[in-house]
This record gives sequence, C-alpha cells and structure tokens, in this order.
Amino acid sequence: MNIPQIPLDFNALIPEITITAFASIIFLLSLLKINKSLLVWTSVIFLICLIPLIPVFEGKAFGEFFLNDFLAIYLKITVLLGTVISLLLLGSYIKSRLILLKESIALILFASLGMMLLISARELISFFVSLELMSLSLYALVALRKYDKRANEAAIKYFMLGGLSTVIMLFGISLLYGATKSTDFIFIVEAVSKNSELSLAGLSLFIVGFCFKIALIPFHMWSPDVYEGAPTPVTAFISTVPKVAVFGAFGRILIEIFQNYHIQWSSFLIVLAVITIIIGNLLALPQKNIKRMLAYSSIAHAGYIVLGLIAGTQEGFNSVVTYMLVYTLMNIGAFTVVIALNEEDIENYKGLHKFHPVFALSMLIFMFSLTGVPPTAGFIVKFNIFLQAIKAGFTWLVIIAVLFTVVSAYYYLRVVMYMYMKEPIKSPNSFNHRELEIAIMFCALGVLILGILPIYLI
Amino acid sequence: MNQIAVDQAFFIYFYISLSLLSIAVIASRNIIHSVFFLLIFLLHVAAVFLFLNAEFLMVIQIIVYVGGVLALFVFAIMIMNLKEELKHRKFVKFAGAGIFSGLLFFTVFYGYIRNIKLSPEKPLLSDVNVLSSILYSYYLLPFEILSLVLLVALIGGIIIAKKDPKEDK
Amino acid sequence: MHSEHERLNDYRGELRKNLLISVLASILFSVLIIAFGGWANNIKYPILSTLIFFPIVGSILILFIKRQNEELIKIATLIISIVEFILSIPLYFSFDKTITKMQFTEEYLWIPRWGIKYALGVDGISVLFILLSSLLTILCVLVSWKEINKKIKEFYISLLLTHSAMIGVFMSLDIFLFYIFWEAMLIPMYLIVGVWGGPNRIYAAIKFFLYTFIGSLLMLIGIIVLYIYTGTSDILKLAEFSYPYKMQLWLFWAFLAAFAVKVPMWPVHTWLPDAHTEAPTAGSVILAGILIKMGAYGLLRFNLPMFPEATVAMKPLMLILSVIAIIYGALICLVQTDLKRLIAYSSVSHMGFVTLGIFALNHQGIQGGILQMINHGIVTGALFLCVGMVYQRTHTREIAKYGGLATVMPIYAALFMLFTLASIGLPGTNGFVGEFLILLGAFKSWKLMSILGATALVIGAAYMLWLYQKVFFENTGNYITEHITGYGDLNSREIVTLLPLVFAVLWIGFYPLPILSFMDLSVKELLNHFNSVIGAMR
Amino acid sequence: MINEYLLLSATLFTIGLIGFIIRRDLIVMLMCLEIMFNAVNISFASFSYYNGNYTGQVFVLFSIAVAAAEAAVGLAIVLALVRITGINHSDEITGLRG
Amino acid sequence: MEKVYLLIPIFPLIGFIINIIFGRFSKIKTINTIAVSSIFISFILSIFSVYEVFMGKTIEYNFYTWILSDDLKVSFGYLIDQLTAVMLIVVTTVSLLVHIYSIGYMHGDPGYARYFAYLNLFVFSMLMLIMGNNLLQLYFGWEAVGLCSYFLIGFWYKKKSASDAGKKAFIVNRIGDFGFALGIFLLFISVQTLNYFELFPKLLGLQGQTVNIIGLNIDLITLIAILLFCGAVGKSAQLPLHVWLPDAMEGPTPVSALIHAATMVTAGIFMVARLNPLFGLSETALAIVAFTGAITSFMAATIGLVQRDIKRIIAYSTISQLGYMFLACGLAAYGAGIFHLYTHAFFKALLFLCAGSVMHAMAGELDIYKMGGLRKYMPITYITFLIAAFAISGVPGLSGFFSKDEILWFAYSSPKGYGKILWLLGTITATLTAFYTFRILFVAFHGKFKGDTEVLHHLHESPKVMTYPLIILALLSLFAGYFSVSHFITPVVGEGVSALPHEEEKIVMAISIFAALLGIFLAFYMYVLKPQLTESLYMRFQKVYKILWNKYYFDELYNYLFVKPTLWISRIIVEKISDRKIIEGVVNGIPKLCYFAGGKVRNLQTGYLQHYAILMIIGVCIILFIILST
Repeated sequence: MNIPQIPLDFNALIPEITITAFASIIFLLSLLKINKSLLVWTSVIFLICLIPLIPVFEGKAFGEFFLNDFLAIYLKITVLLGTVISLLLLGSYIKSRLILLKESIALILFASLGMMLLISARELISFFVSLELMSLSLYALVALRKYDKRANEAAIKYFMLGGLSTVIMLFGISLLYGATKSTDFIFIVEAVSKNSELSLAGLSLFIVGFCFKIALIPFHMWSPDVYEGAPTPVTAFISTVPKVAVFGAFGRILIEIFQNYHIQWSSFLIVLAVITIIIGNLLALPQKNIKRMLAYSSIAHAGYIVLGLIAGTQEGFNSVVTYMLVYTLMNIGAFTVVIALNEEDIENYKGLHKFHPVFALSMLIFMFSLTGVPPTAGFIVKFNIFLQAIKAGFTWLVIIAVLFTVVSAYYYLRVVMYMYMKEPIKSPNSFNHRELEIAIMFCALGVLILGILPIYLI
Repeated sequence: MNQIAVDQAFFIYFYISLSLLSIAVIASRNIIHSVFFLLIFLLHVAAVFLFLNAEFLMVIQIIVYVGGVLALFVFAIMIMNLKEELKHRKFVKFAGAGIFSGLLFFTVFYGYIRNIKLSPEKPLLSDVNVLSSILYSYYLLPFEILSLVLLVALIGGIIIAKKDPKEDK
Repeated sequence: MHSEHERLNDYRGELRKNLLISVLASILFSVLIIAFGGWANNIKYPILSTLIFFPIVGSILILFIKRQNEELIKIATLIISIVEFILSIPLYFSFDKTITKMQFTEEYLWIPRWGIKYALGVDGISVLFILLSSLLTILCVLVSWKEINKKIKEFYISLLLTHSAMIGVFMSLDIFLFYIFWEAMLIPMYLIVGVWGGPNRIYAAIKFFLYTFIGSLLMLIGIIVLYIYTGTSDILKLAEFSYPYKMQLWLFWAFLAAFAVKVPMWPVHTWLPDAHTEAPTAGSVILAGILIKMGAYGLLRFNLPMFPEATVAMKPLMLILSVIAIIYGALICLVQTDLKRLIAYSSVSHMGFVTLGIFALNHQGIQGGILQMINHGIVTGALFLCVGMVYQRTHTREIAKYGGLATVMPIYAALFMLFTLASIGLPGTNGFVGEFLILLGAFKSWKLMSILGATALVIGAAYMLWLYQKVFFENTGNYITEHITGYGDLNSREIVTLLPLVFAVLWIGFYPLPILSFMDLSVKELLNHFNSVIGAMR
Repeated sequence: MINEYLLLSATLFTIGLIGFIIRRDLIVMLMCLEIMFNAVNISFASFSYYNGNYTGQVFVLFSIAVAAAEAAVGLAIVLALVRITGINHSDEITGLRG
Repeated sequence: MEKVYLLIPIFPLIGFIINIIFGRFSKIKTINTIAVSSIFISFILSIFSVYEVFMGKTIEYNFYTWILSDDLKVSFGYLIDQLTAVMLIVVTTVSLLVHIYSIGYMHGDPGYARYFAYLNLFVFSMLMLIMGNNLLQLYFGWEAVGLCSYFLIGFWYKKKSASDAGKKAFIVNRIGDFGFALGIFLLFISVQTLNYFELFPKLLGLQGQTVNIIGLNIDLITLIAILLFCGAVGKSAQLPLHVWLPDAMEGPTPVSALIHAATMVTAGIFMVARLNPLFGLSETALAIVAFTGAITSFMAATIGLVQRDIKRIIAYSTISQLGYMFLACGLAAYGAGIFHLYTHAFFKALLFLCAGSVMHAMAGELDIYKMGGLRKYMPITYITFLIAAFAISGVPGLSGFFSKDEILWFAYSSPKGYGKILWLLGTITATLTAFYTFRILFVAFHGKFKGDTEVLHHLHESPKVMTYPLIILALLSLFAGYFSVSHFITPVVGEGVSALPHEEEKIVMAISIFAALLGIFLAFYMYVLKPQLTESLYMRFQKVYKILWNKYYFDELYNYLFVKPTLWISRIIVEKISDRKIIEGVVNGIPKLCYFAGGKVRNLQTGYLQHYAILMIIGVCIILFIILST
C-alpha cells in the first residue's frame, strides 16, 4: 500500500504556530501570580502586532490541507480583531469582577486559534478537529463563571446541544467520506458527483452543525440562553468571532465544493433563512434583557448573512465575509456598551444619555448600524448582501428581509429611544475602564469610517 | 460455512446486542448500571471494529473508552454521589415527543440512505504500520491540532471542575 | 416681578449682542472662505462638497465646546448656518440658466469595485431646494434659541447634520450616494423629533422612522435592481436606459414607496401629522420645509425620467391619489383642534397639489409643482415657526384656548395673516403662483382632477380663516391673558426670523419669474426626455 | 454489507438520540452522546473498510479522542453545576428562557 | 407718458405699506394725510388718463412679466380704454370721498391706522382689477379686493359677528372664484393667452367647439362664460351666492359704501362687460346672466321691504341694483349696465354714507324703528339722503332715472323673447326699490324720535369732514346722469340692441316713472299717513313676512345643505373612521401584530434543554426532507 506523501512546508502556518506558542506561554504564566491586566495587555499587544503580519503568510501548507488565501486572511484578521476587542473586555471584566479566571485569556486565544485553523482547513479531519478546538474552548469559557447558576445553566445547554450538533455533523462527515472516499476537499469536489445522493445526505447533516454554530432557526435555541447566561465579554466573543470563522468555512464548503448542487442546498437554506429572519426579528421584539435582545438580533443577522450564501456565487461569499467584519465590530461594540454600563435590563437604559454621553452615542451608532442605516458600515454590508442575493435572482427573499429589517429597526431604536428620549430612573452603577473606552471608540469609529469609506468592505 | 455467512451471523448478533445494550444504557434507572451497560456496549463496538479490519481501532477503543472515558464517568458519579435518580422520574415529561422525533429522524434518514449503492472497492486489509505512517505524515496537521484539543479539554476540565477557595465568594 | 422684567431686559440685550456678533462673524468668515474659493477657482473649487461638509465639520467643532457653554454653542451654530447660507449664494448667481447640463459637478471614484462615484451636481431644480434648506436652517437655529433648553449641544449638532444630509440628497448624482444621504438624514431627524419633541414624541419619532424606513428600503431594492440591470449607478446614465415595461412598473412602485411616504401621498400620510405635531419647532420646520420635498424631488429625479412608460400608465392613479390627498387633508383640517396638527394636515393637502402638478406631466404642472414645493417650504415653515413662537409663550397648542391674540400681539397677527393668505393661495402671495400653475397643468392633463383639486381652494380658505379667527379674533381668552403677559409681542429675534420668509412670500408672489426661469430649462429638459422616450415607444 | 452497517450505525445513533432527548439525568445524556459518537465511528470504520482506504480509520481515531475530550469537559461542567446547585437534571435548569 | 399711469395703483400701495408698518407709531394726522393724499394723487392721475381716453387714445402698457411658464405668459400691466376710464372715475372719486369721510367717522378708533391702510390696499387692488390688461391680473385684483373686504368687514375683530361675517364673505367669494378660476383655465387652454387684446380675436375660432364634461357635450364658449360668471355671481352677490353681502354690513359704514356698494361688488359687472366679446358669443350664457340678474334683483328687493336694519336694507338694495346691472349685461346692453354701475356708485355710496352719518349720531344704532324725526337734527344728512333716495327710485332728472330707464328700455325692446318678462320684473323691482328706500326715509327721518332719550341728547349733525363728502356725492347723484356713459363706452362694448323703434321708449319711460312714484307714494301712505296699516298688513301676511324677514332661509339652507354635512363628513368619516380607524388602524396594527406574534413565538423558548434538542432534530428532518424532494 503506497502512502500518500505531502510536503511538510508550514510557512503559511506561522501565525497559528506563533499563537499556539504564545497561548501556551500565557497559560503557563496565568498559573503564576502575575497581574491580570498585564497578561491581557500583553496578549492584546501581541495580537495587534500579529494582525498586520498575517497577509505576509499567504500560501498553502501541508499540501492542500491548509490554505491561506485572500479570503482566509481577511477572515483571520477579522477573527483576531474580534479577539483583541474581546480580550480588552475580558480585561476590564476581570479587573472589576474578580470572578473570571486568568485562564480565560489563554482559552480565548486557543479558541481563536481554532477559528483560524478552521478558516484555512481544506480537509475534513483538520476541519473537524479545529472546530472542536474552538467549541471546547468556548464551552469552557462559558462555564468559567462557575459560581453563577445562570452561567452554569448556559454552559450545560451550550455543551449538550453543541455536543449533539457535533455528533450530527460528524455523522454527516462520515457519509460524505463514504460517498467520496476522501476527506480532502480537492478530492471531494471531484468525487461528489459520483455518489451525489449520499454526499447530499452527508452535506445536509454536515450543514446542521454549521447552522447550529451560526444559530439559524431552528438550531438557534441555545444562543439566547447562552448569551444571557455567559459573562458578557464571553457573550460578545461568542456572538461574533466564532461566527466569522464558521461562516467562512460554511461558505467555502457550500460554494467551493458543492457549487454544482446549489439548487439543492439553497432550497433548504432559503427556508431556514426566511424562518430565521422572520422569527428572529419577531422574537427580539418583546425582549427586556438587552443581551437576549442582541442574541435574537444576531440570530436575525445570521439570516441576512445566509442570503449571501444562498446567492451561491463567489461574490455572494465575499459579501458574507465583509459582513462578518462589520458585524463583529458593531455587535462587540454593542456588548461593550452593555459591559460598560453594567446593566442588562433595557428599562434601566432610560436616560443613560445624561450620564454617559459617549457610550450612548456609540450605542446609537451601533444600533443604527445593526439596523442598517447609512452612513454606518452596517448599511454597506447589508446592501452588498442584498445586491448579491438579487443578482442571483432572489428578489423576493430580499423583500422579506427588507420588511423584517423594519421590524428590527423597531427594537434597535427602542434602545436608542430609552437612552435619549426617556428620563432616567436611576443612575447606573457603571464602570469606566480604559480598556472599554478604547474598545468602544475603536468599534464606533470603525463602523463609521467603514460606512463612509467602504474600501475595505468590497 | 463460508466467510460471508459467518460475517452475517456475527453482524446479526452485534446488531441485536448493540441495540439492546444501548437501550439498556438509556433505560436503566440506576446510573451505575448505565455505566456498566455502556462498558459492554463499548466492548462490543470494539469487536465490530475488528470485523471491519481495524484492529488498531479496537485497541484504541478499549484503551481510551474503557480505560479513560468510562473511568471518568465513574469518578464523576462518585464525586457527585448521586443517588436521587433512583427516587425520581427517569424520563422527562415530554418523552413521547422525544421518542417520536427520534423515530422520525430514523425514518427519514434511513429511508434516504437505504437505497444508496456504493461502488464496491477491495475491502481494506489493515496494516498498523501504514496507518501510523499516514497518521504522522499525511495527517500531521490535524494530529497536532488534536493535541491542542486535548490540551484545551484538559485546561477547561480542570479549571471548571476544581474548587477554587480563593474566588469562592 | 420687577426683577423678572429686568432679567428679561438683560436677556434681550444679551441676545441682541449675540446676534450681532454672530452675524458679523459669519460675514467675516464667509468673506474669507469665498476669497479662498476665488483664489482656488483655478483649481476648480468644489463648492458643493464645501456645502455638504462645512456643517459636518462645524458640528464636530461644536462637539468640542463645553456643554455648559450654551451661548457659545448657539452662536457657533448660528455662525455656521449663516456662513453656509452665504456660501450657497454663489450657486444662485453663478448658475448658468442657459444650459441644461448639471452644473458645479464634482466626481470622484468612491467605491471602485462597484463603480460607485461620489458625484455631485445641481440643476435648476435642486439649487432652489439647497438655497431654501440653507435659509430655513438659519431660521431653525434662531427659533430654537430659547425653545430648546436641554441637551443643547446635541440638538444643534443634529440640526447641522440633518442639513448636510438634506442638501446632499439634492446634490447627489449617484443613486447610491443619494440613498446614503436619504437615509442618513433619518438619524438626526429621528433624534430631533424624539428627544426634543412634545409629550407624545416617542411614538411620533418611531412612527416617522419606521414609515420612512420601510419605504426607503423598498426603494433600496429598486436601486439594486436598477444597478444590476444597468451596471451603473450614475443617475444621469440610468435615465438614458430604456427598461422593459414590466420592470418599469415594479421599479416605479419600489421608488414610489419611498417617495410617497416622504411626500406624503395619501394613504401613507399618517406619520406626518404626528411627527409634525410632536417635533420641536425647528424639527417641524425642517420636516415641512425640506424633508417632505425630498419625496417629490425623488419623483422628478427618478420616477419620471427613468420609468416614463410606467409613469404614463400610473398617471391616472397618481392623479386620483393626489386629489384624494388634497381634499382629504383639507377636510381633516376643518375639524382639527390642535394648531400644529391642523398645519400638518394642511401639508398633506398642499403636497397633494405638488404631486398633482408633477403627475400632470406637462410643463406648467411640473413647474408649478416645484414652485409649490418651495412655497410650501416657506409658508408652512413660517407657520410652524409662528406656532412655535406662540407656543413658547402659552405652552398650549389647543386652538380652543386661544382667541384675541391680535390685540395682544399685533405684529405677530399681521405676519401670521400673511402666511395664512399665502397658504390659501391668494394672488400676490407665492401660494397663488404655484397652485395656479399646478391646477392649470392638471387641467390640461385631466380636467376632472383639476376641478376636484380646485375645491381645496374653498376648503383651504375655510379652515385657515377659521383657524385665524379662533386664534386671533374675538375676545382674548383667560388662558391667553394669563400666559402671554411678560412676553408680549414678538421680540426682535423672532421678527428677524420671520422677515426673510415674509420677503420670500411676497417676492415669489409678485415676481416669481427668477425662480420660474431658473428651473425652466431643467423642467423642459426633463419633459423633452420624457416625451422623446414615450414617443419612441409608440 | 455497507448498507447493513449503516443501518446499525443509524439505529445506534437513533437510540442514543432518543436517550439524549428523553433522559433527565445529565450524566446519562452524556453517555448517550458517547453512544452516538460510537455509532458514527462504526459508520466511519465501515466506510473505511468498503472504500479501501485508511482515512476512515484515522477519522475514528480523532473522533475517539475528541469524544474523550468532550466527555472530560462535559463532566466538568456537570460537576460544577451539581456543586453549585445540586441539580443534575436537565429539566430543572430552565432559568434562562423566553 | 404711458408709464405715468402706473402710479395710479402704486400710490395707494405705498400708502398702505407706510401705514401698515409705521401707522402704529404715527400721529393720526400723518396717517390720514398719507392715506388721503395717496388717493388724491391717484384721482388726479385718473382724471388725466380719462382725459387722454376722451381724446380717443387707448393706453396699454406691460409693466413686467409676472408668470412665464411654457405657453403661459402673464404680465402685470394696464389697459385704459373707455370702460376702464369710467371705472377709474368711479373708483377714485368714491374712494377719495370715502377716505375723507372716514377721517371723521373713524376718529378715535384704536385701529385707525390699520383702517386706512386696508382702505388704501383696497383701492390698490380695485385699481389693479379694473386696469389690468389680462384676465389673470383681473383675477389678482379680484381676489385682493375680496381680501380687503375680508379685512374690513372683520375690522372690529373682537366682535364675533364681524369676524364671522368677514370669513363668510371670503369663503362665499372663494366659491365663486372657484368657478372663475376654472373658467380661466378653460379659456386659457382654448386660446393659449389671457391678454384681452390677444384673446378676443381668437374667440371666434372657438365657436361651435364643445367640451365633454361627464358625458355631456357642452358648448365651449358657453361653458367658459358660465364659469367666469360664477365668479361674478360671488363677487357681485347674486343669487345664489348673495348671502355674504348683508352680513358684510358688520364692517364700518364707509367701507360698506366704498366696497359693498360702489366699487368691489360691481367688479362682476365690469368683468362681464370687459369680456363682452366672449359673452356675446353665447346666447345661453347671456340668458343666464340676465335671468340671474333679474331674479336676484326682484328677490333682494322683496327682502329689503321688511328689514329693519338700515344698513341691511341698503345692502339688499345694492344686491337688487346689481341685479339690474346684470340684467342689462345679459341683454348685451353692457353700456346700460355700466351706466347704471356708474350712477349707482354715487347714490348708493351716498345712501351708505348717510346711514353712517346717522349711526355716528345715534351711537351705532341701526334699527330704523328706533330712529325717527332725524330730519330736524341732521338737516344735511336728511337732504342728501333724500336726493339719493330720489336718485335710486328713478325720479326723473336725477342720475338713477337715466340709467335705470335705459336698462328697462333695453329689456322691453330686446329682440329676445324673454325681454318682456325681464322688463316686467325690472319695473316691479323699481316700485319696490322706491318703496323701501322711502320707507327708510319716512321712518327714520320723519315722525317722532323713538329711541333712548340718552341718545336723543347727543343727536347732532356730523362734522364737516363727513358732510362735505355727502354734499359732493349728492351733487354727483343729481347730475352724473347727464353724462351718457353708455355712449362713451360704445367703442368697447358696442351698442345695445333694441328691436323696437325709439318712439316706444317714451311709454317705457312713463311706466317706470309711474312705478317709481307709486313706490314713493305707497311708502308715504303707509308710513306717514296711515302708520297703523303696516300692523294690519303684517297680521294678514304673516307667513310671507316671515319668509321675507328670514331672507328666504338661504343661510339656514346652506348651513344644512353644505356646511354641516361637510363638517360631519370631515369629523366622522374622514377623521374618525378613515384616518384614525382604517389607516391608523393598519399602521398601528402591524407593529401590534408583530409584537403579539413575537410574544407567542417566544413561548417556544421554554428553557428546557430537551425541547431545544427536539426542535433541532425536527429541523434536521426538515432539511433532509427538503433535500430529498429536490
């Protein structure tokens, strides 16, 4: 039996390897008695230094197993940006609460490492393992605030449902493997037509795993509970960064591998997208807890993003990728404000403008961006998605999306309305760390600048 | 008896026993019984691997699952010292719906894959040497990532499970 | 009581001083900028961009003024708005009326990947709105001087940003850019209504936002479809394509959705009374003065030139809707009990005239429609200003509580009378010229609709005069005598606020020729294009 | 034969799934997850056998490792929950909803 | 030289602007100097212009282009021909006298400056109306005089009845203007111009064209003429839009004299005369004009018989006389119509001013039955009133006689079949006119004083500034008839048509003299000789009296027919049901529905882990099923 050989070049892998090393060191350091914010800031600076270097490592590694092309780089930068901001949030949270453990920094780093590998993986085993690396880190992160009942509940739900989805996905992969005799994407692409029935069955189970991670209805049920129960920095992280990676991988698989089966997979993705957009927005309407509201809103956003995939074109996928960047900025930004104000009940946002004009203004920007009103970046990317969907002939889908965008405007604006138009009922017990301010400013300016000069988005 | 008939007979045995064992796992009221049924179940699976020419997998199955995972379960049960299950309901209230949706899944799924035909290949004759070569060269990347997975599981498991007197507020 | 009076006097002195400073400073500033412009003329001085970005830069500067320093904020805003106005004056004088091309054009590639450009330019139609907008913004700043007393900084920033976005709408030559400005305007406007408005402001603000948002998004779909079909987003180029009839119909409705809500046409008008009523005076003025004109402007810029066949097919329906709006709005006005609400509903009626004129699809109709938009901006803006001024004194908008104001505030009564007359379209005021042209145009186009529309002349007179009688005539009510004392008639700031509008009303009323000739060629060009397309189809 | 093995795999998977859905006890639910993992592993191994390459087997290796890792983390989470609240039943943790 | 006449309307405008802005700070003397002198200059200039016209010139001048849109080109300019000249004389003379009179009458009123400003504005508007060389400028003046009328009727705005009356006047006029405007539109789209000189030649081309209105084919010219006549009906208070004029008496009396007797209300007649080439082309339209005039004339006279309010009686008399003028115009005897307009202006203004003088003395009392014997206290007023009464009654030798007689002659001699009917109506009306005019005279000026003694002590003749205008007007009423306007304006409006030989005119004249004298005698008999007769007549014809007293219930009818239903529709159908319930219901219903649906779907999120799992599995099944089926 001849053993396939692959060249062991791992130039393209260097960023991941660096992060691995760095995360391990941070983990080891976190066992020592070292100032927590020092750890946070070290990681932040490390990542910030790393981000501009990522484009340098464009290329392949391990033959075709690992691909670092333009899209992958874009997604990785997004992931790392999200990670940096999440780390800042975590830093501030650790400072003021003393409940989160230092290990969380390493866990976040491992999670983003998993995502980066996921983005680049071109082979199902690596793909699966990277996904697990990400998932396990996230389970642990959610469970970190272990003395909180709600956090525990969230972790249990996340873990159990995540496990279920993993198994279903694995089953799908097995069928896919059975149908194509390989796990390498390149071979799969060639072989998929030979056994199209089985591979489609595998694909549909496989996709369930994705749908779970990006919380499409009806696989969304975990997300509001987890978002609400998890510590807010972790929520900010979970709600954005993993989705970047998963959407990246999702798009690759659908658009690059199953291009020829566009009709089949788009048929049910359309159903899911419609349900997600409609129900996600409707569910967000009556929410009283802002984290929960944002959870449903991000469910609805997933619905919009899927429209880009449904388009089934490379451009559609690009639009998804750019959406993820903006989505990360605005969603993390919104959660940052939630952390800063230390307040989850929307009722308590009344009159916040009086106490925190800057936070309120940023929240306003995020809310309008989430709604998709120009001149924020949220508009540009949403426009892009709609553009691609209509180009692919899904005008009616876009009309539904648009109508429910109006519904979404209602609940986003409610936050703005509470902050600006109602009289305050109490002065918030907020905290005001440098990390938070930096994070908020970064996100808000990012959303605005990308909205006005969308050169990086298209 | 020819090889195929033997295979089929064994397969029928495994099919029945694996099904019954797994049902036993979910049906037994005592959690320790569940663990033991799971143990037997896992051993049977190991035997199935043998029939599929995957000796190495059989060994791994026994070592990892029986030696590792099940031990973990037992320890966990012992740490938690759970006995209430015996007094309480075993199933959730909406078990009927659960069974129904499970069966629905089975029907749809199996109805789907029942008819598939795979182009027959020569069955694999296992060779551990080859397997190892592949694992450490061709699949080096996932293998390395797997190590990280285990590391994370380690970190996660420990920090979640450990009691931290300092932060216990 | 005495000290109160003294304080008031002090305040007035202060006010005069501030106003003086502002005006002087603005003139100085403008001279500097214009001088710079003259110098930079060789390198093609981008006047339109200057107009858009000047208030934005100004609002950023205001952001850095300390919150407590209220007077400075006001003065700074006033200076910015006056300078903005002075800067926009060259648009009028340097505009070449003899050519139909877009003028003062600027063009930079903005989103290269999509070929979307940052393209600005004005024709005879849009210049008028830009000027009107600049003028009204100054007045809004003046009228808000005392009315707005919380979150002052934010208010003025919102005001300036709204202004920028609005004139951006009128300048854009790229459909994408147009949409950006179109929507961007919503954010500050939403805040202006919602934060500084009346008791029911939140409902009104959200209603306003959602209503317009849903329309705009449908237009967005239309824009995307257009863009995909043609591959360009240049408004002028888009008009040159000919689209299949069915597509035209769909697109016509998609665009109409946005514009009809903005105008507002019947039956999507109900946001308007709420928003106008609840908004602070400045908000109402901007809403009535500029914002709802954007809808009709959009119809002229997109629906007519791009979808001529659909326009012809939809013309009867549009005319009927316009007439319904005219009569419906007027009838509702007859029974209103709230000052602002009445004026708001009268806007529905007046804007019905505008759409009637536009869809008459002939020269007089369209010209009248445009003129009527300007008139409505001036007159309804002025009426809202007036109501705001009296509301500040009495804190009520209930008509029943008023009466006999003419005795207490004679100057106010006189000015209000003038605007009332303009509103009912008396010859010699601007309202007449617009309505006459519209009705004439509509008469040429569909007699019955013009006849029905003309009934509003009677009903309009009925409700406006009824309003005037209730508020100004008869004996002064107790409520008024109790509340009005200590303020008296209009102060100099308020008179200064209204004077430009008085001037405009009479000027357009007696000598509308400059404005008519200003847009003449643009309208002709529009109709030529329209008719040639229709002719080619047949 | 492959279809039979797939049937076996699907059957076991379904049983695990049903157990996962109907049992209240969190640890049994974890065990059900393990059953499902094993069902999938059987399918992998059988595909590997009939496809004639090692990839399936390799995948089973990874799958087993991942299952173990999941079990570890899962048990830790359950442990934490039981320690804080004393609850180990899935239908008693419904604090987050709506 | 032509441009000089531009100053005719400009000066009153300047007077208006000065007084409205600075009047509040000026002395009374300054105010009235400005007001009167501006009118005086206009008067002098008018005289010049009339002289030029008399010399046979027609002055046309375009000042500037007002509106220019595509084929519509309208200028502000003026056209002074014979017709305009007559009107100029009437307007400037009467307004000058009224201005002077007002100095005395309005003395001490807090709104003094405002009053004069409005008056000046009115003169400006009226001059624009009569001098305009195109229809739209006429419309401009038309509406502007309506506005001034609104201002001046509601001058004492604190009185609810006054402001109501002003509003009513404006709105009723607007109804007429609605038709007028449509007429202008129709005319414009038929001939593409609104300038008189450009318009008239094109009219012939329109003959025989029809226009389709809701399935009916109507002759184009007739339709235009009728629509334009609508405006005249409103402005000149003809049936059925006459209801505003009696109410307009709420304004100061000089205003009634100027606006609601001499000038503004005659604008309708002027318009018809001005557009005589148009009306002349349509027999139907002319008949409508004539009958409207005749019927109005008769009905108004009957109402006038029983009213007690001195000003209202004169107001109904005005309506009646305006009817006369329309009667003339309807017979294509425009010259006669304008002639009557011209004489009527003087004696009717005089009547009003006398009434004003009486009111001035009586502290605003209007009821003639509370006066009596005023002859002794106010001799000048009495004599001038007497002259005016004779003039209006058509007593030979006075101005009214000539013009009225000419109208009746044209009616009698008309080639049209209905001429005789019109003549009969006119003659009866003449009797009635004489009767009610002398009723005022006998009741108010003769007999014993019936008012308060308090008032009696203050009774006095008015100051000279008021009596001189009376005297001048009395002289004009006496002698104006000797200047035959109808001949003067023949070049513009053509000769009246009479089918009978000129000798028969004497019979008609005799009959009308007899009618006038009969009226006077009856009044004398009933109110001086046998005052108790009124009582018995009243008892006998109670029902008729009631109808007349209530002015044929026009106001009530309109209230129930138009005003109330409109308000009801507005309030109930449009606002409550359509706006609030249907449209707002949908608008607010959709968010509510969404909210409701959101709340329902929310129940799915139960918090049970296994529920979530079940839903996931069902989702998987759905996906598989969909893939299966595609």
